[in-house]
Amino acid sequence: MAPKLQLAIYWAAACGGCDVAILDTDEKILDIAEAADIVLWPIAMDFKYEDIYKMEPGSIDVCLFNGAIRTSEQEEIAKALRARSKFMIAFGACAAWGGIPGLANLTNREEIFNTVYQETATTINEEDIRPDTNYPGPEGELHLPRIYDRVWSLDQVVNVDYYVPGCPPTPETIWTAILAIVTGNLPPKGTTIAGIKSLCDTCEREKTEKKITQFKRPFEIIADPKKCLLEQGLICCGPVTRDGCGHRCTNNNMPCRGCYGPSEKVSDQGAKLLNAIASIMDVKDEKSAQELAATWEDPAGTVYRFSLAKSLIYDYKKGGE
Amino acid sequence: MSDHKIGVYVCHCGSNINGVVNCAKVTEEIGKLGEVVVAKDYKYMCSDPGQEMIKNDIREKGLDRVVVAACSPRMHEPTFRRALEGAGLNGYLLEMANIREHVSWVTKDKEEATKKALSLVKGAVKRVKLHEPIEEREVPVTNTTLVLGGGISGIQAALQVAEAGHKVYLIEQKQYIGGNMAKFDKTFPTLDCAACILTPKMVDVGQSPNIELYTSSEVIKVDGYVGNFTVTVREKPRYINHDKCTGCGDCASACIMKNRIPHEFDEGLSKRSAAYIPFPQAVPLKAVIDDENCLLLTRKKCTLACVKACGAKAINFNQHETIHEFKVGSIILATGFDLFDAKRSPQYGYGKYPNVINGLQFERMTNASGPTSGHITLADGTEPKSVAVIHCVGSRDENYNKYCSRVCCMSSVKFAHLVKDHCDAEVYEFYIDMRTFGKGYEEFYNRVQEEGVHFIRGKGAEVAQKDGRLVVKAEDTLLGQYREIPVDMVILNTALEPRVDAEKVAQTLGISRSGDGFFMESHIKLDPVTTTTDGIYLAGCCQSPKDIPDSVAQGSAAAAQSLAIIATGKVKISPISASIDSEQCAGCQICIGLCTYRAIKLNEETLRAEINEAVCKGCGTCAAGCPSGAIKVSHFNDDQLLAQIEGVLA
Amino acid sequence: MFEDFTSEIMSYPGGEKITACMQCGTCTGSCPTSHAMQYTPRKLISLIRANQKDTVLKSLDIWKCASCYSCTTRCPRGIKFTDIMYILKNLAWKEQTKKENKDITGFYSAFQGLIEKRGRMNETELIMKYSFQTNPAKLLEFAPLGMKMIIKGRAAFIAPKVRNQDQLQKIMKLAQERGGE
Amino acid sequence: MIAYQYYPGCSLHASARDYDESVKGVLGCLEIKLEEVPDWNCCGATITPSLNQLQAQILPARNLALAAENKGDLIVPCNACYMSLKKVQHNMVKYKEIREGVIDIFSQTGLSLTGMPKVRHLLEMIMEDIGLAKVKEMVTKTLKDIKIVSYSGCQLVRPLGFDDPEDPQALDQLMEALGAKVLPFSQKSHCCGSSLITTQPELAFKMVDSILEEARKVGAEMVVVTCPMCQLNLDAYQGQINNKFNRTGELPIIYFTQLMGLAMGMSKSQLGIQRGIVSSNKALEKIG
Repeated sequence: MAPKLQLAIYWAAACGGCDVAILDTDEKILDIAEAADIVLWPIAMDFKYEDIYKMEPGSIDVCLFNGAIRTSEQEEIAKALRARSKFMIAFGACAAWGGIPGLANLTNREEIFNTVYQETATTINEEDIRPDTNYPGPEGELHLPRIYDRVWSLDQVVNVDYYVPGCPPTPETIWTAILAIVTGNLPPKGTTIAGIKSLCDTCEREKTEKKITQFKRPFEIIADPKKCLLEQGLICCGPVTRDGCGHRCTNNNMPCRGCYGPSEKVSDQGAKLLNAIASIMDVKDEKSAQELAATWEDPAGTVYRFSLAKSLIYDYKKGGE
Repeated sequence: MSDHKIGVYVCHCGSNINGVVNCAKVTEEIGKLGEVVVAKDYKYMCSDPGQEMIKNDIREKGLDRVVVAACSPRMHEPTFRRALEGAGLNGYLLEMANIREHVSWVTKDKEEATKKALSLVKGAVKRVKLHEPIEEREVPVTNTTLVLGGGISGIQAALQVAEAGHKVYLIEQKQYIGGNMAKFDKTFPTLDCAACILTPKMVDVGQSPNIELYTSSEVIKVDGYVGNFTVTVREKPRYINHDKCTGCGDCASACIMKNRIPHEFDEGLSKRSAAYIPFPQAVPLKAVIDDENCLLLTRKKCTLACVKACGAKAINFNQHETIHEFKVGSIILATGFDLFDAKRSPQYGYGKYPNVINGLQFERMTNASGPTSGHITLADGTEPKSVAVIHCVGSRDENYNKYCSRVCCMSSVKFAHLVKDHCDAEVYEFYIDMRTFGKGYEEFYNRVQEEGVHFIRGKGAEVAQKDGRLVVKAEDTLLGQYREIPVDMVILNTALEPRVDAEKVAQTLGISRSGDGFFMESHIKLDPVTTTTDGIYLAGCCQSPKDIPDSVAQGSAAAAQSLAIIATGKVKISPISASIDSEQCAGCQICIGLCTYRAIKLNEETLRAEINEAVCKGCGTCAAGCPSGAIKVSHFNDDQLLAQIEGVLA
Repeated sequence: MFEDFTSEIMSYPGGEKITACMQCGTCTGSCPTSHAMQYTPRKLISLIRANQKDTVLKSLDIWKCASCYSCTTRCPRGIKFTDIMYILKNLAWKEQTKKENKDITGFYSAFQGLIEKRGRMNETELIMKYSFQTNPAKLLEFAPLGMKMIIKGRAAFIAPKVRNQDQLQKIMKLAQERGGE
Repeated sequence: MIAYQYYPGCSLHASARDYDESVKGVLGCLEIKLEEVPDWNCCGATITPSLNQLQAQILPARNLALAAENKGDLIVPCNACYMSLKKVQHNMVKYKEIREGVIDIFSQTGLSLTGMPKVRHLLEMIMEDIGLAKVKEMVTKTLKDIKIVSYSGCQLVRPLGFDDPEDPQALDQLMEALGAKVLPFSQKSHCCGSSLITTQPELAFKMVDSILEEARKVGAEMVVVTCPMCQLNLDAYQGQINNKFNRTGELPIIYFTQLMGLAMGMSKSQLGIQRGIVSSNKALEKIG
């Protein structure tokens, strides 16, 4: 039997759902444990940063990195893991395109701090104290990670070999990825391990020529389970989103939220969807267009729910600071 | 990546570009870029020597890509494409950077302009590397023509095409042809009677074997492209059997709505019945039943006096609208104009004071077969002793239309003459500038001055009523004094405006309108007859206000364009089109509704969208809308555009 | 400072479009007082264009504008002539050519004086002040009307004023200084 | 109850007390609360703009600064004040030098122009917010075809007004809703001469006369106005003007709010109707 796979799992700016998703592979987790030695998994086992720095370059076979990069600490660890891993995998929507934390790019650090440390109704902060990277504590100067002005996807900070999409990736997707790695059946570098075309391709709802006359939010209507959700006024991200999730949302009569990221030929998921929706709005003139558009709650958060950090205007490599 | 050999040519356009942009510097900087093997600037790149320079470089230096930084590609892209082809290179391996309209004409700061020009050229260089050779397509031409609008210019165009032996479909919205000219009495400057010169042409239209006339009809859909249009026309019912109707007018006399409906042809100065003959010289000279006022059609209740009166048994209330479909090679648009509604300028009292009328109403009044049998009369039936003519109502005015309506000065002078001629009243013309630019026009103005008309240089500012008379308030600017001139009648010479349905027509035909709302020509000076859509031509006032001689000339010019296509037998159509990668298409059908040209259909078997490339115009709407990135437009694909942006930002 | 009078007018808000004038006279024809003007609105534009600043600013005609804005709304070239009239009066005030038309401008200074002092207007006081500044005999002309107004309870005798007079006076002074730059 | 801020302007505290009384009466009936802008000052009318452009912005701007940001639109009953306040807002947007000048001066005196309220004429508010249907509902005593001409004056409709500058419609519609017979009138938005009546009466008298003369000729029993300046010129000077031009027939000049109040059942004295120099008694006999 081949030597066991050295596997690292790390968690940056994310909710933790990706880690849970790995556990969600149920009994297959045992197969994973069988096939791999887990050398790093902070959520499940105790590790120190020194443990990482002690590892030799190439000593990790695969690093499943979930979460986006928004602090100096996360960047540092990502770089350290990259240097020691044969394969770096952006695991989940946050690592792949910034995910939900990426929506922070709609504003900036200053604004976020204002909200968090000053403006919320439950905050009392009369001295207006803000997090500082250096703090002269009684035990000496303390250092805290710095929060960046914007959120970065993993591949904007380090080179990434494969992408495993999803918020979180489905157990099937995870298992497919792991199987590919363990068996050595690796696709070309840069591949996203999921479908190629958009979700609509395998969606069985009935599709016709589209016109949106009214925008609806999922709680407002009970959608016809047979008909295309977009045609019913629900913003379904299916047309721009990569296939492979198994239609979990649409099968339950909920519109696709886009967590599998852009399909193969789409460079900017949000812009593409925005364009598509704007094109099928049933309006006569500028005024009625504005009126209809005004009824759409949070368009930016809808079309870029998972991919703002990788939208065309934000997609560039992070330089050194 | 394979290395390209790119030639960059920066045009000075005389001083048009070089006066602002430092062309030498742009050339020098761009020459430093990788893969640019030659960079040159020249005074007139579009001239013969300029083009020769490019051709020689292609041959001698083996260029495989060319960038020309000059004017708008609308102007000279075809010129330079031909130059490339002349040297054996595919014309689409060219990219133009517009450093005239986009830079020198709109930027004052020379340094900024030079910087911007350089950025645009860099973008073009980066982009041209990704260009691919494309072959133009040739398609055969249908040798029929559709003329939309039966006014004087449409009639002229239709007759000329028909005389050349080709079939014409003439579509008119009203129940008769002749347009506005049919309402006139005399025409300037020769004072020919309008009917005398127009009626024979109208009769010719009716009799020509090559002209199929559809009145009460409108175009509802246009599919296809130059040489191969399919036009759908809706013909409204007239409730009269044309084959039987003799135009005798017995139905009109019998109709119980007689003298109750304002007559459009008389601009509301007379009343008609619900069944009526539009006017005595109408072509076709057939009765029509107006479905908005006919009691039977509106209230289902009538004595049917018309049916009883009609000896020819021509009335048929069971008529329905008919849809016709025509295959034509080209379309001539001659939809004419609307008159500015003087009620929009309440200060002139139109609609409030009965003796304030507009120009067309005056025309009807002086027309021998008009509502007053050619007499100029006030509302009380008497003759006016003094008449004011106010120029530029709704024209040359930022509040309404900025343009000059071009015909009003001359028609005002004609009105003055007719007043003098008919009732010898005093006439006061309130004008800003007298514009009498045509052949014989100034002479006519001179003649009318000698007839004793008072020309007051100053725009009529207001019309008031004082002691039962109208008073025109204005400054006599040559005198330098405010004046109030009492008159019996005021004629408001109102602006010619784009027709109220111009936008709808523009959308149906896929053509543009200029800022003033009239249909837009390809080039205001050098191509005033063609539109930016191949195979669609303009004639008459739908392009801009014009008088009869100019409308006729443009009608003939449009006919010549149409005949030229027919004579060649085939047309080149743009090879730029969209294509669908069926591997990527998810069948979501967003694109189908987006295509203005109806070029996309769903393949029912594969459930993938498919584009008919012959119909596709390459507009790119579908590519922008396609959420899965399956649609690409050749020559304008994402990679090319992103490369261009990258170049500009570099 | 300015090349000519036209560019000076154009430098003030509202004066921008003066060079677009096509001398059609719509302004004069629409003006309710132009019949009494030596220099009609159109002519004033001509005079400005001809750089005849002195003639324009000394003219009584600029004080005949009733601010009805008819010329402005009707001008086919979008010239805001009422605003230009205000600019001309401002300049006449600043350059002291107002003295040419003292009888009329006295009213303006009376009004302005009251406002600068108290911030609110009292018609009775205004008329008295105006008359004393120009020709006290005017009071006699106004007297019968004044009596009627008093009887109908439409004349106020207690001079109204704003509470924060310091603030008002300060902003007016600052504006005055700034305008004088 | 809808709340608005109120800028009465100087006249309504003096020569146009009748207007003020009727405004408050009518709006009370309509259950509309008016809160007077604290410590407001004169808008400068047409006088200050004639002398100093920046001062002409400062005066109305101070009122806008004193008005509250979120206590409703600023309602102005006087045409001249309405125009002055609206114009300064317009100028602040359009002209950088004015915007900077005003902000700079205000910053030195603790005034701030953030969140200016929307400026609206009283007639505009009644037409748009209350609406004719509601007005009709409130009519308890129709005006019984009393013949009137409606005279909007200039600055309600020009240059930034809310109605057609040549042929305003709002006042006609409101009067018809009250049951008055509105006669055609070409002088609706002609000028009353405003302050020229003091400085150059020969000019203003002619202007007022042509308004009154046409009103008489079309058979009006009253002239309805929306502005204290128009009212003053047409009412207080009417005797002198009629003498000068040898006219006979006195025409009462009445505020639109006074007619509204009457139609809504209020008494003449509540509405200050007795304060007109030309008595309205005869013209109002019809409606008792």
